Amino acid sequence: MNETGYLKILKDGVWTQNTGFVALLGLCPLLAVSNSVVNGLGLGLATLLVLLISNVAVSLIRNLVRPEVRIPVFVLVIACVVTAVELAMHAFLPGLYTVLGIFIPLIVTNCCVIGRAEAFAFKHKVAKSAVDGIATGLGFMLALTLLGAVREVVGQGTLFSQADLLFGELGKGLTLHLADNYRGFLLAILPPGAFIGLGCLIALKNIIDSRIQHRATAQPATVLIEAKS
Amino acid sequence: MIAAIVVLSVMAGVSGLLLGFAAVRFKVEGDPIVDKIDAILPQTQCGQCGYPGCRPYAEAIAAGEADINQCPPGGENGVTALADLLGRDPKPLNAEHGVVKPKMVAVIDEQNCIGCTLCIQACPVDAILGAAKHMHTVIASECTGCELCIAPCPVDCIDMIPVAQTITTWKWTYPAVTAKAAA
Amino acid sequence: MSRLYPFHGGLKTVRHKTESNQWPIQRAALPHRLTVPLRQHIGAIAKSLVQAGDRVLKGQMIGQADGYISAAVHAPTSGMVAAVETCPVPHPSGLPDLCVVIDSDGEECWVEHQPVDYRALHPSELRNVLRNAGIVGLGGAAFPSAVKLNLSGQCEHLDTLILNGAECEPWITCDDRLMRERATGIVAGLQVMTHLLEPREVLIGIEDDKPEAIAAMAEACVGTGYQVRPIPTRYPSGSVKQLVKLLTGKETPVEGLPVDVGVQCFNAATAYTVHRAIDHGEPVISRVVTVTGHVSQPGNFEALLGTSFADLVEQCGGYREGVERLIMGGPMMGFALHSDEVPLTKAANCILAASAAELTPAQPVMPCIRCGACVDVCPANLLPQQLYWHARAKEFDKAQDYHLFSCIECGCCSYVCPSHIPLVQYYRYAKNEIWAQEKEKQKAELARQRHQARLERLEREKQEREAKLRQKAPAKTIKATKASEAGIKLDIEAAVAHAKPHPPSSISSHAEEGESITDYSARTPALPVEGGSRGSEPLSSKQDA
Amino acid sequence: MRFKIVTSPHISQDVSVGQIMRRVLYAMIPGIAALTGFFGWGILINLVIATVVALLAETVMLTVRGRPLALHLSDFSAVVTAWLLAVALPPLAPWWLTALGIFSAIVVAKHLYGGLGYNPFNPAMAGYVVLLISFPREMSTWLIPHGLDQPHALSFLDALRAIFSSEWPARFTLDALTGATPLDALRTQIGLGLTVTEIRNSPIFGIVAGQGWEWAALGFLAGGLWLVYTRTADWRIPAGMLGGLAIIATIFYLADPQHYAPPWFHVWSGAAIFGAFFIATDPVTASTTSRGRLIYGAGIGILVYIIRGFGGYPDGVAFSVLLMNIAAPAIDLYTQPRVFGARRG
Amino acid sequence: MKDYALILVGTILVNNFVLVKFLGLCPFMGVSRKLETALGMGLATTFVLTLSSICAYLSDAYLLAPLGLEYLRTIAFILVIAVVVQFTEMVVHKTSPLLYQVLGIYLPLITTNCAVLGVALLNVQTRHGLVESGLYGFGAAAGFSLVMVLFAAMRERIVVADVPIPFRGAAITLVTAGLMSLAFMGFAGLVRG
Amino acid sequence: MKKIARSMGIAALILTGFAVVGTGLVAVTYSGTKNIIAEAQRTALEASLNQLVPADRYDNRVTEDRIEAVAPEWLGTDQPVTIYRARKNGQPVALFATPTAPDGYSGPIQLLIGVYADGTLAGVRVLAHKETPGLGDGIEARRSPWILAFTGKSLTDPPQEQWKVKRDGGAFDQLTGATITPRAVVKAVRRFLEYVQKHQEQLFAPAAGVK
Ligand SMILES: Cc1cc2nc3c(=O)[nH]c(=O)nc-3n(C[C@H](O)[C@H](O)[C@H](O)COP(=O)(O)O)c2cc1C
Ligand SMILES: Cc1cc2nc3c(=O)[nH]c(=O)nc-3n(C[C@H](O)[C@H](O)[C@H](O)COP(=O)(O)O)c2cc1C
Ligand SMILES: Cc1cc2nc3c(=O)[nH]c(=O)nc-3n(C[C@H](O)[C@H](O)[C@H](O)COP(=O)(O)O)c2cc1C
Ligand SMILES: Cc1cc2nc3c(=O)[nH]c(=O)nc-3n(C[C@H](O)[C@H](O)[C@H](O)CO)c2cc1C
Ligand code: SF4
Ligand code: SF4
Ligand code: SF4
Ligand code: SF4
Ligand code: FES
Repeated sequence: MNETGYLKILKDGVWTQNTGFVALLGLCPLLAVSNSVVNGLGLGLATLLVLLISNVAVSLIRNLVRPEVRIPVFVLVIACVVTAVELAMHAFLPGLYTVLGIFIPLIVTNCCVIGRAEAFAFKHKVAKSAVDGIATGLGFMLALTLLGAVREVVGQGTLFSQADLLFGELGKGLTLHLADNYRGFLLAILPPGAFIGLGCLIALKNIIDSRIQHRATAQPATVLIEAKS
Repeated sequence: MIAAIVVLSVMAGVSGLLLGFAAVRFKVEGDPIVDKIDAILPQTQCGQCGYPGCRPYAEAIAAGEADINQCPPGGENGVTALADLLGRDPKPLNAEHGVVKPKMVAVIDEQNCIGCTLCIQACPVDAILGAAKHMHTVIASECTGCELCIAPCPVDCIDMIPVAQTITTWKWTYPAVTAKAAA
Repeated sequence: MSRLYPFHGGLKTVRHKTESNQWPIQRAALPHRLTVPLRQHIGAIAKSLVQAGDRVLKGQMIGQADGYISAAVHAPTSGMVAAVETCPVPHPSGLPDLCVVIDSDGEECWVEHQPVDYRALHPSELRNVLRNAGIVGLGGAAFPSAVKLNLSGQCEHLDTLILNGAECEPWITCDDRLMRERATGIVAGLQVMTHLLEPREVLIGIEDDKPEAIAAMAEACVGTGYQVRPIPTRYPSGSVKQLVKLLTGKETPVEGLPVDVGVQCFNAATAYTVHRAIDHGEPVISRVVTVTGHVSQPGNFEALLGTSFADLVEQCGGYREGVERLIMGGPMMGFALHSDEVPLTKAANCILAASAAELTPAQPVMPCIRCGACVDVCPANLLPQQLYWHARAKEFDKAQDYHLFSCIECGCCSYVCPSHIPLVQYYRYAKNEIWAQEKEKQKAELARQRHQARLERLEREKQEREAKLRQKAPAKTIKATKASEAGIKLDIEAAVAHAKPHPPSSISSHAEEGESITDYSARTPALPVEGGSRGSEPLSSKQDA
Repeated sequence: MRFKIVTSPHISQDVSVGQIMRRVLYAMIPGIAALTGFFGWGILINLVIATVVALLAETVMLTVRGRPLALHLSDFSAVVTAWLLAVALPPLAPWWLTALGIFSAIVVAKHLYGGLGYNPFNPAMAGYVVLLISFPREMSTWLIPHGLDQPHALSFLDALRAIFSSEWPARFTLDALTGATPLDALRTQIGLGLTVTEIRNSPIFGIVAGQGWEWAALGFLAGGLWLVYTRTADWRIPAGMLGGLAIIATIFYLADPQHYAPPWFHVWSGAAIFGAFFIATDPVTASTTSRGRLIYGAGIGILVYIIRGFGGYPDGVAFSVLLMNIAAPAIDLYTQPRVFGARRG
Repeated sequence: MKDYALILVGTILVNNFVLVKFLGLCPFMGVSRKLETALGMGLATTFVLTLSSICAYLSDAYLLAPLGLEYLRTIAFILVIAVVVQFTEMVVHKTSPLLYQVLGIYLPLITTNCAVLGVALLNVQTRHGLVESGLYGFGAAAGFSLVMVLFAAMRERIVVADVPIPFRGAAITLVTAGLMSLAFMGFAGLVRG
Repeated sequence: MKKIARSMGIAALILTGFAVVGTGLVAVTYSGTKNIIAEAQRTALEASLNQLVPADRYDNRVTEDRIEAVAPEWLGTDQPVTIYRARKNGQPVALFATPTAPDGYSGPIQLLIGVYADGTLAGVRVLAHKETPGLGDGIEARRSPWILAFTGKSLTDPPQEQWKVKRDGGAFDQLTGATITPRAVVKAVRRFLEYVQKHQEQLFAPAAGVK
């Protein structure tokens, strides 16, 4: 099995080392913005963009930077990228911009952005860094969207409400109402629901992982038994 | 636009000055963590961790090259202690590096020993006594049970035997087991 | 009445004293074979002075104290040494220990009695007499008494000498009977102790459910100035630190001993053995033991050390139907025995044959609900539930932060725990682990030093070799060292490779050698170990060290 | 002869967790009786629903986790949780509300942590708060106690129907049956600028506190005192809590008697007595040291007052208990008793 | 005076940064394994947060705002923060090795604590003055430290609880944080406005 | 010493370099998006105003025809409140403002109110509030139609003394289980209407009156 290279980076970023579920980085936006799918998707996209650009940028400049100013330079680069993205969102997705509020500039301190810059982009070539940025971003977006979906469904019984914020007029039709006169379980939308929801998703991931592992190890185990008998 | 660039470059410049100053004035000192890690390792010097001795393994851990669960002689307690020291989550021992075994000591079958001194050279803690062409003995109290003397012996006269339990080495066991038996 | 200073916690337990305290102490029959363990005390095992085939006289020393904290062992009767070998002994592990097995000749032929006038002897000589008489604490700990009778270096002047006649454990009545019947002997022994320790006052603490013993002791004390103090019946008032607090109001420091606050404490039976040793020249070869519980006729026996428990039970008319465990000591602190074919030792004050009726039925263990009942009863003022919590999680450091080592293992916490958690065992386990880890650390440190020394030696040798080579043939040097370096590297690599788990084939080849392995284990002597008991006597952790 | 090897002590007191829990249930009976007397069958129906759901949830979780069923079901802790939560719910709370609350309590707050003994948060109160913040409307529609302007009692069937199908008997309107609880009334009307005396002239107030409510409190006090007497609950927690509440209430009352209700009103109102003896005393989630329990109790009392007086909720027992649950481990850490023989000070 | 008290109560309890506002969660989850580390992190954060919110205020009020460069806030603030953090590290290192032992290792982690940038941005958003900015920063950090220390004490207990296997580790920690946040909702309404 | 200076210099240079490049890029983006943003903000504002007053009822740029008013007793806040005016052919049509209802259940409630020049309400919306979710938040248009009931009402319809919730004997419904929030909103709307009635002239004064 050859898992090195791009595929592994992708798998790590999206699943094995998922920032939201495993590394527990970037928790603030993850929890704060995931009260609906659309919010989650929006911030996820923005973060993905920032991650991609900043990873590429850091990878490009990695030979120019001295260790003592490494962090400030990264921070500076990321801050510039974020500001540009922020301005763009303000211009083209004003509704979403208002909803996400302070969490757009806070992408700067999203631990996973600087974390990837430090841990990956700084040590790898541009192409790999780009893939890593995309993978990490996708992973983060996955976490955001999943959590957003769970919270939205449980909390208000809808999916893709306010999709127009992201997709414009087109999005208005996207909203799904899952049950008529669903009373809504406010807890899911309120802060405690974010924590508990993420906790449950992580537990779910653990269960899936252990199933996978179980299946993987099940085979050799039977071989052993056969060998014995 | 010009104002923007000027303001930020000034700020960045000042920061740079400060940080450059800091970088030289406050160089990072040596890494005391290695000693702390080494103090936890059992000093069996057996090499099961994949490093030639405990200290190299300690250095590897400190450098982030080795995981904390590679030392079977240290057992579960060792891993927990390392995890505690390094602020990580404890994990089970990596079976690739062997499993926890009961404490053993080496014993040389004195009838068969040809006095080749190879085991003496292999023993990392000088626990074997003897001179060339004379029968060798293991000082049981110094032997760490690392098994490194077994392979070199040309006549296979060294055996590892479990340390026998006596009243003085006996320990109360973890109660869960007894509790279940009682229930 | 002078005042008492109650300690925190403690319990009113069931008593069960009347089963055995209604009859005088009986002399147990002389058995045919006596198995005398060489380790009946805290400290180093006694050195055997006899071999199989030797003839011994009653009272003859057969094991010599080995070091300061150790005690002599004597032949309980005259006869032939059948063997010096490991035999089952009363120990929670059920493991055997080195014993002298004596086949009695039935003649009870004494060595010469050598009573001494204690007033005439120098204190250190007097202590030697006691040491040679094998006197250890009979209150359960079996700590060599001579050590406790030596104040030098421990405290300037002793305020109080306490005679512990509390006997707070349920079922046990041996001290009760002894005090009733041999009060003058006890007081005589106390006088020897007083002579050695010169305390300002002597207090005798006896639980108030033993009015006869109190009366007898009070009578025997007339004219001595010793005061008998009835104390409330509350377990564990017999525990030395609690008794000291109760009688004097002084708290023994956490890691200290009563002497640190100017108090010393001895068991009543210990005082009696002192009297026998000094005034009659008899070493400790017998003791009074309570045999009680589910036996036909419970009672107290004065039995020779080495008599098997089975014999003693036989003399009580045997077990009644339904005995499920045999306990040495009381039900609160005693340990269950694996077999009754074990010899009586100095520390054995009670043999309790328990049936389901005497015990509370085993109940399933539930999680701790943090109810705090254990906190209320803990005489050491600990937080037993926290100790448990950390011991269970094997967080030994934290357990120590909660003063694990202040726990006297009295069992009060387990007694009241509604979740029926075997708390005390967790504490014993944790203490044992900590000691073992400590030992391992020391061993590791030693190994590190030796490894270091070896590396240095190798380095030195290499340099010397190089120097020599350089002198001899400068041209070859480089090659040679390279080769030798490579050799060393190869060695290490081979070793590392070897250390990796064996492939299955090599495992099977090891299995073939299985026989020879067992062969060896029989031949190898036990590893040298420092003296010291593990866990069975909590109070001694300092003395131990 | 083979002997059983068991470690010491070999004897023990004859108490069990199940017994302790059952005592709590017995102690609640007088209070529940009073509540039923004033609020009707709904209380009892809630109790039954809660018990059934709790046992069901407990069974499912134990089965999933592979734990011995009989052993843990017979510890009665789930029933205690169920009763405590049920009593705190409005009498005609729809069945799903009760079920959801119990689910949150037993599954999330208790079994995710390993079940009995391991939960850091009081399960009943966690369940209660989940409901309170998710369904504030349902949670604040309390019935008006009997004996006020409401001579007509809801029959058992009416109550059943109201709970299971949210249908109210046509005879009554919702508004006629329900009303603000005394604490709620006090809170909102002080907000309107009325004085305490004016407010307490309203018929919903009785001798010391709310009409009807005060008798329930008396019932719970009796049961609670019995719990303390049997040492099922540690006296320090209720003492600390009621003491803390009374002291802070006294301070404010003395400062401005027209704006702040008197201490006896606070102590006797809402869930203060009930909470002090039955909820704060949950041993699993409270502090376990002696001093810690006093502090823990006092903390709850003070928080209750703060939330009642200045916060957004009419009563704050549940929140205060949860907040002090958070602090309990830290309190324990800093209030360890002086070990026997340790130096003083 | 009352306003200042309200700011403190508001930031520490009602709008607790971690539990309600969702800022600074990564260190909250990452450094709360042990009580001592939580305490150290709390102290370090309190210091940096107070200082950096003042510095950020100053740079905004006297540099960016007059020049109409508000859109550069993020960049400017993060730069200020990075410098404050490093500068603090430097000063502490120089003046007190002891303090460095306690705080030193946490300082670098603070740059990426989004509470720091969050406070700076929120200060601007709510138009706080100098003193208010400092207080707001201090309150936020005090709230952060408070819940962090309590959380650490809880976690020490939870790690040894019999938690179902899928929930061991991060999952149960998050659930605990959730229940804490639930409890903190009790403070809602304490500070109006 | 020299080493320090060198290190400082290099660090400063690197940082400055990146700052110049980075800021340059951002500044470019900014100037590129500045107008779009302003435009987007304006459309957003207009969209929300148009919910109350249809766009074809006026022809001026409402977002630019505005004044600021400070009137704590009437508008419920110490802060200046922006008032937008809609005109057709220069004639006053309606005005919009964002007053506050200070006494909500858990804090102030920010409203958006539109009033026609004749004093009838074009509509009321809630911009920001902290009321209890599930209870007081019924005042949001997307949760319940309650707030729509204001449309078309004026100080005379219902009569002044009926400007209360039903429980207090007025004409407006309360929300089930929550009286306080609607009470606060009704009161704030009435106050604003009174304010408009009193200051009609100044409020509609032509753009010159912009403060
Ligand atoms: C819980 C507990 C209870 C004890 N009860 C007694 C007792 O009742 N009588 C007694 O003599 N020693 C008792 N001991 C032992 C004493 O603490 C102490 O070791 C003994 O009195 C010292 O005297 P010795 O050296 O002569 O044995 C008890 C110890 C513990 C830990
Ligand atoms: C005896 C008793 C009296 C109560 N009195 C009131 C009350 O006066 N006002 C109120 O809002 N709730 C009252 N309740 C309900 C409790 O205050 C509340 O529902 C719950 O027990 C505690 O939750 P809380 O403190 O978060 O509101 C009462 C409950 C009981 C058991
Ligand atoms: C937790 C909680 C939150 C509440 N939130 C609100 C609210 O946001 N708005 C409101 O008007 N009433 C709220 N109330 C209800 C008020 O306290 C009060 O009972 C109600 O306004 C009285 O109205 P009623 O006469 O319709 O019952 C809340 C009550 C509780 C218990
Ligand atoms: C005195 C006492 C009070 C209790 N109070 C509560 C309570 O408030 N809430 C609860 O869920 N369980 C309570 N229990 C039951 C039990 O402790 C609880 O279910 C555990 O928290 C579950 O682990 C109580 C038990 C006792 C003995
Ligand atoms: S496995 Fe452990 S004992 Fe062996 S050398 Fe490595 S660290 Fe030392
Ligand atoms: S004697 Fe053998 S097993 Fe023992 S330490 Fe030396 S090399 Fe290792
Ligand atoms: S008595 Fe048992 S259940 Fe109660 S706190 Fe102690 S250990 Fe826990
Ligand atoms: S056994 Fe230890 S912890 Fe338990 S009550 Fe006795 S002294 Fe306290
Ligand atoms: S994202 Fe906020 S601290 Fe990491």
